[in-house]
Amino acid sequence: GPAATPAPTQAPEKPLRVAIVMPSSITDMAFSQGMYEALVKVQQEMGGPSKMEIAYSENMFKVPDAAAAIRDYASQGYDIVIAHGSQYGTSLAQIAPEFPNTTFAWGTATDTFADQGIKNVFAYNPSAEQGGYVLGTIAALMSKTGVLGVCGPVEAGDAKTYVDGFKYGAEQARPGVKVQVTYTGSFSDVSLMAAAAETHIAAGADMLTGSSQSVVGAIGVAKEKGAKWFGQQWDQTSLAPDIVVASQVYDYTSIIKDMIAKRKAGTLGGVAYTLTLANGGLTIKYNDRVPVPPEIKAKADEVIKGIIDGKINPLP
Amino acid sequence: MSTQVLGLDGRLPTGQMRIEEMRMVGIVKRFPGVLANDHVDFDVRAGEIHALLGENGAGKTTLMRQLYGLYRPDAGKILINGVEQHFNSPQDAIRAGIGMIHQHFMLVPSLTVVENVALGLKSSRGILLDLDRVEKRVRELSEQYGLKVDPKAYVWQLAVGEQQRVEILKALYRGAALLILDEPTAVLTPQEVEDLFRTLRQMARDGHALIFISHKLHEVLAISDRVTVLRDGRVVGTRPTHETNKSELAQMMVGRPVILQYERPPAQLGEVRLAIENLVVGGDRGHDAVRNVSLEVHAGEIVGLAGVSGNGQRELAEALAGLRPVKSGRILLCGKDITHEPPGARIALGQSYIPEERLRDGTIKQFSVADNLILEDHHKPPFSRKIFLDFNAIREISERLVREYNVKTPSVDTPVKNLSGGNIQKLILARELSRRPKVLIASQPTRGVDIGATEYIHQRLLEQRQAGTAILLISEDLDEIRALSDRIAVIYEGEIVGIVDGPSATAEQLGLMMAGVREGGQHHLEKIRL
Amino acid sequence: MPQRSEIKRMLNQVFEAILPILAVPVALIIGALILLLLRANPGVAFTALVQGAVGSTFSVTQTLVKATPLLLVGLGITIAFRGGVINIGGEGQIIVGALSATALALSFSQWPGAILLPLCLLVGTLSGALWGAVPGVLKARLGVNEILSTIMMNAIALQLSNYLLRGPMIDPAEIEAGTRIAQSALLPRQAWLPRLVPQTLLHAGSILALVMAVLVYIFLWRTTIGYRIRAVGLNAQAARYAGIPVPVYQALAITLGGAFAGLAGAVEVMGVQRRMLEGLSGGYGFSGIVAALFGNLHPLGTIPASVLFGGLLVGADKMQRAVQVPSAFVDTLMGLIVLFVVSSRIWAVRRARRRETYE
Amino acid sequence: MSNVFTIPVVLGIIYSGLRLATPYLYAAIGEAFAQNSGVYNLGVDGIMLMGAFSGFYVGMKTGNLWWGLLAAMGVGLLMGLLMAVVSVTLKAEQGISGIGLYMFGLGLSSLLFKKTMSGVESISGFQPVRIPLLGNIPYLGDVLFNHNLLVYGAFLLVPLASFILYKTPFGLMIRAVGQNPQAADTLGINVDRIRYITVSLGGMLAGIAGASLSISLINLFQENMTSGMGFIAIALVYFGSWRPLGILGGALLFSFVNALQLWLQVLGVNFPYDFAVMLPYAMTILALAISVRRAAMPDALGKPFERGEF
Ligand SMILES: Nc1ncnc2c1ncn2[C@@H]1O[C@H](COP(=O)(O)OP(=O)(O)OP(=O)(O)O)[C@@H](O)[C@H]1O
Ligand SMILES: Nc1ncnc2c1ncn2[C@@H]1O[C@H](COP(=O)(O)OP(=O)(O)OP(=O)(O)O)[C@@H](O)[C@H]1O
Ligand SMILES: [Mg+2]
Ligand SMILES: [Mg+2]
Repeated sequence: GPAATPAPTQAPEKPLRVAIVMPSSITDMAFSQGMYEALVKVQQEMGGPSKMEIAYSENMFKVPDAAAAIRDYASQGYDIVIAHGSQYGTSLAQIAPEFPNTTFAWGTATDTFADQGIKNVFAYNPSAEQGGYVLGTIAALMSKTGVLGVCGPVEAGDAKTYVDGFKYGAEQARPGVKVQVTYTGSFSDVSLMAAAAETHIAAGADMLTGSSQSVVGAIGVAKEKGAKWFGQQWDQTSLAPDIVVASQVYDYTSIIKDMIAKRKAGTLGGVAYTLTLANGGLTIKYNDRVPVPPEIKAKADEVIKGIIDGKINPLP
Repeated sequence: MSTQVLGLDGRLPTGQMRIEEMRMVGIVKRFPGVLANDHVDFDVRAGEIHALLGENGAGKTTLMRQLYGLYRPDAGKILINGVEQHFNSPQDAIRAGIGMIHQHFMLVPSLTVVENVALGLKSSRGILLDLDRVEKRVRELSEQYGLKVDPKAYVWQLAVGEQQRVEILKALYRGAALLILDEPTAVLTPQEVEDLFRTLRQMARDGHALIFISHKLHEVLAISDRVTVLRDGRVVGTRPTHETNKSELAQMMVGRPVILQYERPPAQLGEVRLAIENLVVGGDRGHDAVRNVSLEVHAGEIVGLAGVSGNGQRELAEALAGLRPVKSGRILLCGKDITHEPPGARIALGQSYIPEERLRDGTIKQFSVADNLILEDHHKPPFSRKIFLDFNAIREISERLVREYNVKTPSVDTPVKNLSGGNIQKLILARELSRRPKVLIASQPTRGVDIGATEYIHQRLLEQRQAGTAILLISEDLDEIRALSDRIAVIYEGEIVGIVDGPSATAEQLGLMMAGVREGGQHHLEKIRL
Repeated sequence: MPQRSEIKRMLNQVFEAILPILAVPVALIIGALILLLLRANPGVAFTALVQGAVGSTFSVTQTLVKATPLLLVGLGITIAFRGGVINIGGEGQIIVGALSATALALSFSQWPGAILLPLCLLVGTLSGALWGAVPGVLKARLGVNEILSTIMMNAIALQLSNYLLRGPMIDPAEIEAGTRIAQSALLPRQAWLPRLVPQTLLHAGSILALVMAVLVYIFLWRTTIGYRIRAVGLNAQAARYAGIPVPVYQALAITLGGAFAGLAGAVEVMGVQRRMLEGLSGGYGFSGIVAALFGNLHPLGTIPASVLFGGLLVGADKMQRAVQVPSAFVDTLMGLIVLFVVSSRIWAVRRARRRETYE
Repeated sequence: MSNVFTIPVVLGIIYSGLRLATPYLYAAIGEAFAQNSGVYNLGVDGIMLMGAFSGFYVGMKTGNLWWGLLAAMGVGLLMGLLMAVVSVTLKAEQGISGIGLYMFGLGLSSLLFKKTMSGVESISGFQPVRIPLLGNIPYLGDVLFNHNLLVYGAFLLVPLASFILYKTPFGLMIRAVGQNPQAADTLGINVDRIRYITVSLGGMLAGIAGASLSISLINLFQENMTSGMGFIAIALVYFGSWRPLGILGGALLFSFVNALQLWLQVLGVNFPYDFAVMLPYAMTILALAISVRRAAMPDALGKPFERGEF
């Protein structure tokens, strides 16, 4: 949807107030940073802090703390309160009815609690497997060794769907390709993640990917050893410009803008967004410094198109 | 201050300058609730052994800790060779030529003898340890002063007597011209005491100044040149040793005449309560510390176990208490085989135990007097009903026991750590005896306890005997053993070398047995006895 | 006269007890300096802190919600420390307590609440106890240091939880929706601990925790078992001589410690989250240690300590929102407070000693 | 899965294991110094984080990794000093002050990171240095003798620490102070000063441990990037019975098993990875449980020293 065009003639409008509660930090190069930066981007588009005010609470990995924060923002009159963590759902379902004039957004999730009669909650969920499939395709075709390494944190959430898509995409693009998957059991253990990347490389992998904030460790190793990297959740090129081939980037700007628009139009919730390649919620970002051979790029575009058209199912 | 220069150039054989005279003047030291030293004057000269006597808590250790720089006096001054000293730490005192052998040894058990000696000293090799060099010097010193010890042994492997020699070596190595010995004989055997005295006399002859603290009057009379008696932190008086005697000193210490001889009615022997059969117990160093020991103790008798320390007494006592596994043989308590039972089972059967290390093993020092009195029987009536403690009963009984056993404490709620050693021992005695034990094992019950309390404890043990308890008295104090025992077993290198009738046993006879019938044993003992 | 000195003594004791709390402002001053460096207004920040902790009914309940697991874990820590064992395994014990309560509630979701609810609490407690018993028995039988084993058990519990929550115990709805969040299904309603104040998270678990604090006090100071645990903790050697089987009581102490952490986990699941999810232990295993030590390792002292600490945590979150400083500031401030409070103990001790000397 | 232990796998395990062990070695040996003198510092993880941040930040700003390392050492030293003031001079309960220090370090490192940097950035860390001759040994040369300086440093620290503890007068004092501070005191050793030195030294080494992550192994800083490594390091001190060699054994066991479990996953050995991840923790407990050893814990560990408390 288009961004709300401000009425130029009216008296100074009160800024839109948006608050977000996140389980990790706004600089995690992954889940939370994705949402936070999207908000900042929308803010800039709208004309800065005078038009849109952003408040955030980061590292709210304890659900009661997050619940308190959500409630606090709502009672302070924030227009939109984003509960950016699937674990916040139960609390949100209790808080949302108390503040019927507030818009809540919850992700990653697919439930807007409409069945509970709640009307002011949006939900959003990335179809991480889609980009996973695309990146898997590119990695498989670019690999010289035919071995790909995946550095997973915990086999759950979008980490799992991404990995499943990546693996499936790779196998479809190049039968016989070997996709090695490891999990460290932690979202934050950078050092073990680095060791996982080392292990993949030692076992022949020349294309690596992974998910969660701890992959920065793996990227460091890939850089040192000259393996290529595929990013997930956030464009990780800046960390290692010479080896990041492409990243699947979660782009929340469109859904944020859409929620704002819907709110202006009087709809406070009830929509479950899915971030997909089709709606631009997911994008594949290439890094110019690591060129992808044209034929592979073409293949990737084809795959993207297939997914958008629904001809390709990114999960087995 | 006149300092008379004796000897050649005022130096000791160790090369250290002599301390001709050390004077403490008007020393005052306060602790929470206690005036530990109240204007104490005290002095010692080169070549002299000056004994310091006093009951538990009289303030002896406190006075000496000030001389050694561990505490700072609240008032008063310390002069060495007429020059006033300001010790802020032991380092200062050590530099001034003072050494101290502490009541509780100050050794690091996990280090070797040489390492303990070298501790804190500058190494001749800079950042590298020069243990070889230290070892050489240790050997020289131990030669010179007759202090036999293996420099390479770990301290935990050493018997107490040896540990004490390490302490003396430490002080000598640091060039002590004045040596303080705080109750150095409390843990020593007659043989070891005699060796120590020989060393001390030689040191005095060489020009060292020595301060000697002991509760044992005969030792003080045997070794010292002068005696100073402290009571409640004040000096009662100073006497040249040859002008005083046991009963005068005892009276000065306690403030009343002390009985040194006990009435002992003949034993009324009952059934065998404790039977030890062919017992073998392992020691800490992998050897058999107790070898094939058999012994019976009847109701109504005191069996004394005499022996030089380190001959298996401790291991035997621990095996009897259930604290150390038995390799073979049996222990029967009131006819029941308890060889492999835990301590609790033995206590339940009516065994009481007075451990050697009373502060460490006998009490929980942060607990109150009352809580310590119920340590063994807290789970039984009258102290508890079901799983709940009965505070009224506990208080009532504790207060009665404190009164009955003459434990000096502000209240039964006072933490035991604030009690003096003698009072702690009385408290343990109160706990163990009030249980009306069938069998009592008493390990060194009066070690380090002043004569007033010793007398008291002895009386209580005899009463208990009259009441029909079977008592095994383990002690290295021959006076004690002879005064109390109906029969005396002597242990040597883990074996019982003989059992003799108590009242008729002579010191000579026991001495020979304790020495494993070694040449000269009789001679040694006579010298100490005086 | 005795009356007056009695009162004076009590006043002194009270003063010594609150002296450490006076250290909090000192830490806050340093916190204020950091805030200034972060270009935030300390006045606004600290007002928000207080408001966040006690400013409204909701914030008070929030403080209590937070204090509840702190208190329960703190009680367990108290028992363990009193028994002379250092239990750093709170995190793991919370997790297994929560996991097992969840598993039970979900497996027997048709059972009536009168049976299911207490049973879930019990099972949570027992599994926490089991998680504590492992290091306990390892220490008792094999002499394995409990600091080592409890740290390791935390990691193991975490992985166990990861495994169960992404596999066997995952909410079927998560698989259906394809979101695959590692969390269990919602517990059946009858296994929810009732809310005490509507529209808040305050739940009956808080009352349970208070009752437990009193029970632990009675247990430690009025029962023979508690007496033994304290004896073992203060002087294991003397306890052994007195016939108390030391290893048994050490193992018992750490097992009980685990039991309380397990209960905290169950309570957190049944009272707050109502489903098992990642990060549920939320560091309470560590902050519970701090609460217990603030409370002088006394069950009753742990009550105000956990409320204080809970309030600080809740208030600090509010402060973060009010002046928009990174959440890391909260950790920094908490660390400072802990350091200052623990350091200030010495003045209380010195004061007590001086008083004894001159009284 | 008969082909698990092929030569490349074993070499891979050794290579990764050595790298994984590096931060643990620094932190645990530092902690061993403190503990041998009677102070346990639970704040290691917080110090590591501060070390990691300052090492990274200074290294990045100056463009000189050595300055970064120096900064990490300095910051670690200061944090150790803080711990010493609190636990030695102010005689605070060591467990709680350590946890306070941990929270402080965790918070402050993130705070500084947030305030000074816009996000995670990476730098080029210490480069591998192939040791002449040894580095050319077939197979082993690559995995053993082609690491960066901080990795070598960690392993050289083991004999160095052993040497200090067991061969120098200073080490003798450390051990004496930890075993029997009263005895040391009566010999004129300044117990508090020794503890200040060891706790600060421990802090400095924890700082290096953190820097080893941020400027030598992973080459970036991220909030809470140690994710509890400091606590494992403390556990390793207990595992190693307070001896550097024992700690080396523990750190290698832990790291090799960790490397092994990653290999098991890579090779597709078919069991839930959660259990693979548990392996190093379980193995560490197990190794301690089956090896019967004399308790070597310093007697005075955790007890503040006060003269006269006999
Ligand atoms: N560190 C201390 N703190 C408090 N009070 C102390 C301290 N040291 C000694 N006291 C008290 O000072 C008094 C004198 O004690 P001191 O140790 O000097 O006695 P002592 O003569 O050596 O006794 P003993 O014969 O038992 O060794 C005692 O009442 C004791 O309780
Ligand atoms: N911190 C303290 N507070 C109060 N009193 C103390 C303290 N430390 C020691 N004391 C007291 O100091 C005195 C001397 O202590 P010490 O350890 O020398 O015991 P003791 O009475 O000499 O017994 P023993 O010689 O059998 O060991 C004792 O009375 C003891 O209670
Ligand atoms: Mg004394
Ligand atoms: Mg004494």
